[in-house]
Amino acid sequence: MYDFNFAPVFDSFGSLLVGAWLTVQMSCIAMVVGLILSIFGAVGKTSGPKPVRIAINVYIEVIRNTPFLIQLYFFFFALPALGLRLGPNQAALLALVVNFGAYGTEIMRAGVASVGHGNIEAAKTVGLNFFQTLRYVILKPAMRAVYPALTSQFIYLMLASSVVSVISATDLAAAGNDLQSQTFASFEVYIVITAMYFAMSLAFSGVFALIGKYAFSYPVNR
Amino acid sequence: MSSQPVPTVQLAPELAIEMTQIEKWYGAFQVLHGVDLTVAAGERIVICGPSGSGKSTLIRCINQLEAIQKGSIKVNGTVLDKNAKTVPLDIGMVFQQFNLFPHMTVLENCVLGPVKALKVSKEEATQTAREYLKRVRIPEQADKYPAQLSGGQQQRVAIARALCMRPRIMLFDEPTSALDPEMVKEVLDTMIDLAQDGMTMICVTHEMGFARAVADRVIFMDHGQIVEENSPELFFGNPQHERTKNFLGQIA
Amino acid sequence: MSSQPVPTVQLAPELAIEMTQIEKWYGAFQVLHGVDLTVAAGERIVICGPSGSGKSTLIRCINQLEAIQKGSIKVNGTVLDKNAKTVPLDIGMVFQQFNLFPHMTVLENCVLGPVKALKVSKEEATQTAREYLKRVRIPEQADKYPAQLSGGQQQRVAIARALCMRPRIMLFDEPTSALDPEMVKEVLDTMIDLAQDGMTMICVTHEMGFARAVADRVIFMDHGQIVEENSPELFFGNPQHERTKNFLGQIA
Amino acid sequence: AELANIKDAGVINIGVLIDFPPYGIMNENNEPDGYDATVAKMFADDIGVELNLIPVTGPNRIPYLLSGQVDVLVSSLAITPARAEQVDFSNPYAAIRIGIMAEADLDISSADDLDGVSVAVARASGQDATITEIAPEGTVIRRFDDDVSAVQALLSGQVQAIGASNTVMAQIRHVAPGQFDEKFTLNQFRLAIAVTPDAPELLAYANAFLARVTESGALNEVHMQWLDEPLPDFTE
Amino acid sequence: MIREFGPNEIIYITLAIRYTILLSLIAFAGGAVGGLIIALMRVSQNKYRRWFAVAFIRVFQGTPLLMQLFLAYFGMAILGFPIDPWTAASFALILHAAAFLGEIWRGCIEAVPSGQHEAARVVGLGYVNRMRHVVLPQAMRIALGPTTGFLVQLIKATSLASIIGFTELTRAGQIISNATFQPFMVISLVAALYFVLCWPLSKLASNMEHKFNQATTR
Ligand SMILES: Nc1ncnc2c1ncn2[C@@H]1O[C@H](COP(=O)(O)OP(=O)(O)OP(=O)(O)O)[C@@H](O)[C@H]1O
Ligand SMILES: Nc1ncnc2c1ncn2[C@@H]1O[C@H](COP(=O)(O)OP(=O)(O)OP(=O)(O)O)[C@@H](O)[C@H]1O
Ligand SMILES: [Mg+2]
Ligand SMILES: [Mg+2]
Repeated sequence: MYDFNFAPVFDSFGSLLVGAWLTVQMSCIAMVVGLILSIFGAVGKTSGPKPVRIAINVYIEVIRNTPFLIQLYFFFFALPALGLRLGPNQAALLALVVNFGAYGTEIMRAGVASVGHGNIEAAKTVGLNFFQTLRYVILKPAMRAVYPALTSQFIYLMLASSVVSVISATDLAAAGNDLQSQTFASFEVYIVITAMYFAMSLAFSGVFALIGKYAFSYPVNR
Repeated sequence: MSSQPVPTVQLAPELAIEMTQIEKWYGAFQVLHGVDLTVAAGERIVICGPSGSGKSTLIRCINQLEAIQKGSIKVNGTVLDKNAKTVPLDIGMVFQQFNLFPHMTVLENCVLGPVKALKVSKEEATQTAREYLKRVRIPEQADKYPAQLSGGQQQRVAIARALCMRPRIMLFDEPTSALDPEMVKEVLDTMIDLAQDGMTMICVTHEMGFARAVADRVIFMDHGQIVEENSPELFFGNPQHERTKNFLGQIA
Repeated sequence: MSSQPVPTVQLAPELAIEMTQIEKWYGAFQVLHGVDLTVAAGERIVICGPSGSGKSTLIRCINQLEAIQKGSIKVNGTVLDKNAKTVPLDIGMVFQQFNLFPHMTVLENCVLGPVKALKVSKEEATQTAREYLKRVRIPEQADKYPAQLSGGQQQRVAIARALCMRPRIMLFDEPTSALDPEMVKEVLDTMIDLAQDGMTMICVTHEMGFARAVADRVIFMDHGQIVEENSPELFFGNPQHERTKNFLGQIA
Repeated sequence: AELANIKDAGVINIGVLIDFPPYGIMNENNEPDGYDATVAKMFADDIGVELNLIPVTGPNRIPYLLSGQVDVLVSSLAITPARAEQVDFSNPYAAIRIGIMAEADLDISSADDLDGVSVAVARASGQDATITEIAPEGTVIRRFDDDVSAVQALLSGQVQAIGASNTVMAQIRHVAPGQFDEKFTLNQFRLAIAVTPDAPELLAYANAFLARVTESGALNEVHMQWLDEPLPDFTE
Repeated sequence: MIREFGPNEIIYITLAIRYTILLSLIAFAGGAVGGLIIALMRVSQNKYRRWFAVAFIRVFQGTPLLMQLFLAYFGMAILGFPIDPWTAASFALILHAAAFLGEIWRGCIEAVPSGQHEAARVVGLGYVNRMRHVVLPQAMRIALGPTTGFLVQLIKATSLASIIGFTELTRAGQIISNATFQPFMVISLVAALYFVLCWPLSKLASNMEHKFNQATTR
């Protein structure tokens, strides 16, 4: 039987916390920026001119049908050849934004579609233009309709970010891997970082529930 | 200012709406077949007819929610641009399904258009909104959300919201047919009240009581055409067309 | 078989439903306040009253869609078990929103209950279903899907589906209020037709024409109580309570 | 597992790398091959059991051994004190030199010069351990999952230097001639067979086996075959 | 020692797709069964079943699949239950898929209007018949789109099984790129292969969602 020894892991717990903090930061930034991207993507895909629609479609299909790992490689190793050199954490962040943007666009599109056509017509009859309608009439109900989908996509993204260590980004999984290669206490490290990811996803679920309660708490029928 | 010509006194009654030879297709299906309709300012018109006859389509064409393929529409003397993306601001509309914005309070619903589209100050818009809410007899509901109101109250909010834009013409598309019997009365009372003000009104409805009480003219549509057109007394008392007679027989 | 007692001839009319002192809460909100209602076999009852007065709740209690907290319900002489998970099979129900199964044809909708719950053979159930579809005058729609039918046709399928279970009691919850004016008539005709057969019927509706034509008794509910109960003539002609008068005044 | 269990089972599971040429490669038939695999083969034959080669990676090879998924590692594992606390090492069967390679015009000649320089290494490798230990505070160590990613980081300009073995450095010279050169040697590592701490007999057997094949010249022959140079002298 | 990136290498990578497909199929088949059970428990009247389902979903949606795979394979072994990689990968992927599918399908079951449950009860159907003939067939239509969508994610997620020694598509790519030092050629090929595998499914999913939306909006 293997002798568990968590002491070396907890001795270096600080380094894991630093990694976890980076994971949280990267995920949050990716979510906010990705969400903005998603909103424009969704609107572009629903009512943009044809070339825009095609471009958005290509973007969505390419990102959704290739592994995140490969997208990471691309942003880190291939972009320098195109003249854009990003550090590992920046490249990871960019990959996360681009990835979340693709999924988010599809989700937001469903949200926009769920806002009744009647509401959009009503907005027209009180004289609102396209952007006003989007901003004041569509956005909030659309977000409310797809809020669960958006938040679970975010959690999925945060967990998927555990592969960014392959391009030497320094997130929680990377901190765990480094600690592992120093102490060789692989199982202890993996158990601890799994628990940390779990704690983070629970915490985020809680925060999202709270945000949902306040931001989207208007009553609806049925 | 003084260099401008003094407006001439109008002899003929001013025309609110002039529709000439309107034709409208959905794809290959023709919904409106050369409809002509003229509505004087201050006139109150009721449109009825069987389901699918094109009533909704007709009034939606008036405020540009639907594009027409042929014919022309003049609103308050101006010809509507067929390619315009916005609706004419002096036409208010009340939908069958209310279409209130669910994430805004009653007051926010009423204030949105005036503030964003008419660029009225927030204070002024709020004051106007409160007046109209009083007018439709639900001033105390101002801070509730639509879902917290009964159907009749929601429809009255929709009316107030349309009025806040201070339109000269109001369109109603079966405003009471989504309501419980008791709530129908509340809304009809509100509408009768408005009619007394001399506002131009076009209302799609099957409520004969309402038609009798306020309509200057009743229009019967079938298959995308205006089949019969008369004063309420003559329309209900002595319908001319076979189709009208049949229809009245069934909804009675 | 011969050892069983010969059924005695009943002197008093057999009771289809006996509700005694029904109380029902949704959480802290009491919907029904000690309702008593007795319906004889073959009797036809119309229930009306303002929205939220508990009409739907009352008839949903009869077939166990809602559990009651106090009182007892006897159906055809048997006391209903408060904790039963299934509904009594000799009660049929027709909903306001039809609630047809959208993934099944009309025929499949009608056959499902008899085959799965009554264990009737498929052939027999199909034959019965076709008869009832003829009865509600849509035999030719048997192989269509609900979405392909008009509202009136859908509601008639719902009636046929309920009849296929060969219930002794039929409950209708505002069966025509989701329909267009023209389709209301189709469904009411079907129901009047059924009433002539002597089936026990309880119907929540505001269609006075229907009430006048078939009801033995009209019941008026308000705030979870039966306020007035009378023959249709007296009920409409000479309502006793202030509340009833008001209500009738508004829906007229 | 202990030697007796392996003999009973009639088969030995040996973990080898397949992404570390020429020690561990995937051959034309897409089977694990290379110096390590050949040594593993000799070892299994010596015990007289069937050989089951299991491909492992740098980061996961020790979990493979400790969890019993392999009996023995012949996976270019360098002897380090930290590892020796987790696994038992045999006597060495190969040696490897690791050094720092960097852009030709970068002026560095010792560990102290690494201050402010970004260095790529394969995570959990000997060079990772060494650089982590000796590099000054300001060194930016970028850890990748394997050597090829580290090399790619160097080639694409994401890092200025790389810590790698002599064989990897040879490959860099091959793909980017003249662009990079070796600045200094970091460390000499002796590579050993690793077993779990609870298998002393297996360990003893492995040492005896290595002594035998070194003595007979068989190991040297294999080393010549894969590395083009004779087996180094481990006694120094 | 450097291999050229030639036909042999392309074939090697392309053939590795069979592990990707096999792993996906196992995960999906097992996950479908588990997901249905979890979904039904999640909408059950019994609160302990509901709690179990919620906890299950929380744990397996709340931790990275990579860690689940690692702990299933190496973790079970050090606890004294050594299992082969197939068992470990199946275990982890199935639990992962069951949690996600359970959650997706719960939503679909709840999307079937309560009027349907009631109408089914009124024609005398018990729980099993109600679910089998009325609720699940309707839920299935709603579920087809999101389910296929998840399948795409699952196919890509099987690449994580390389941590426990599977030479599936991604790992095969790594091996060849290590041997040939041609990472860009390899990555492009691997990405293209994933795209070929996933894109038809994505298309199918969006077509079905589109159809469903049309069917429900009259
Ligand atoms: N977007 C559309 N595409 C195709 N056909 C349409 C569309 N909207 C309406 N129609 C058709 O146009 C005809 C007229 O529709 P309209 O809604 O104007 O009828 P209506 O008189 O208002 O009926 P109702 O009393 O049911 O509201 C109908 O036959 C309808 O099926
Ligand atoms: N599930 C529920 N939870 C809480 N309250 C409910 C629920 N269902 C109904 N109610 C309340 O119970 C009351 C009676 O409802 P019920 O549906 O029986 O009224 P009704 O007479 O059928 O009205 P309507 O004519 O609008 O159908 C209403 O005030 C309603 O808000
Ligand atoms: Mg209409
Ligand atoms: Mg009701």
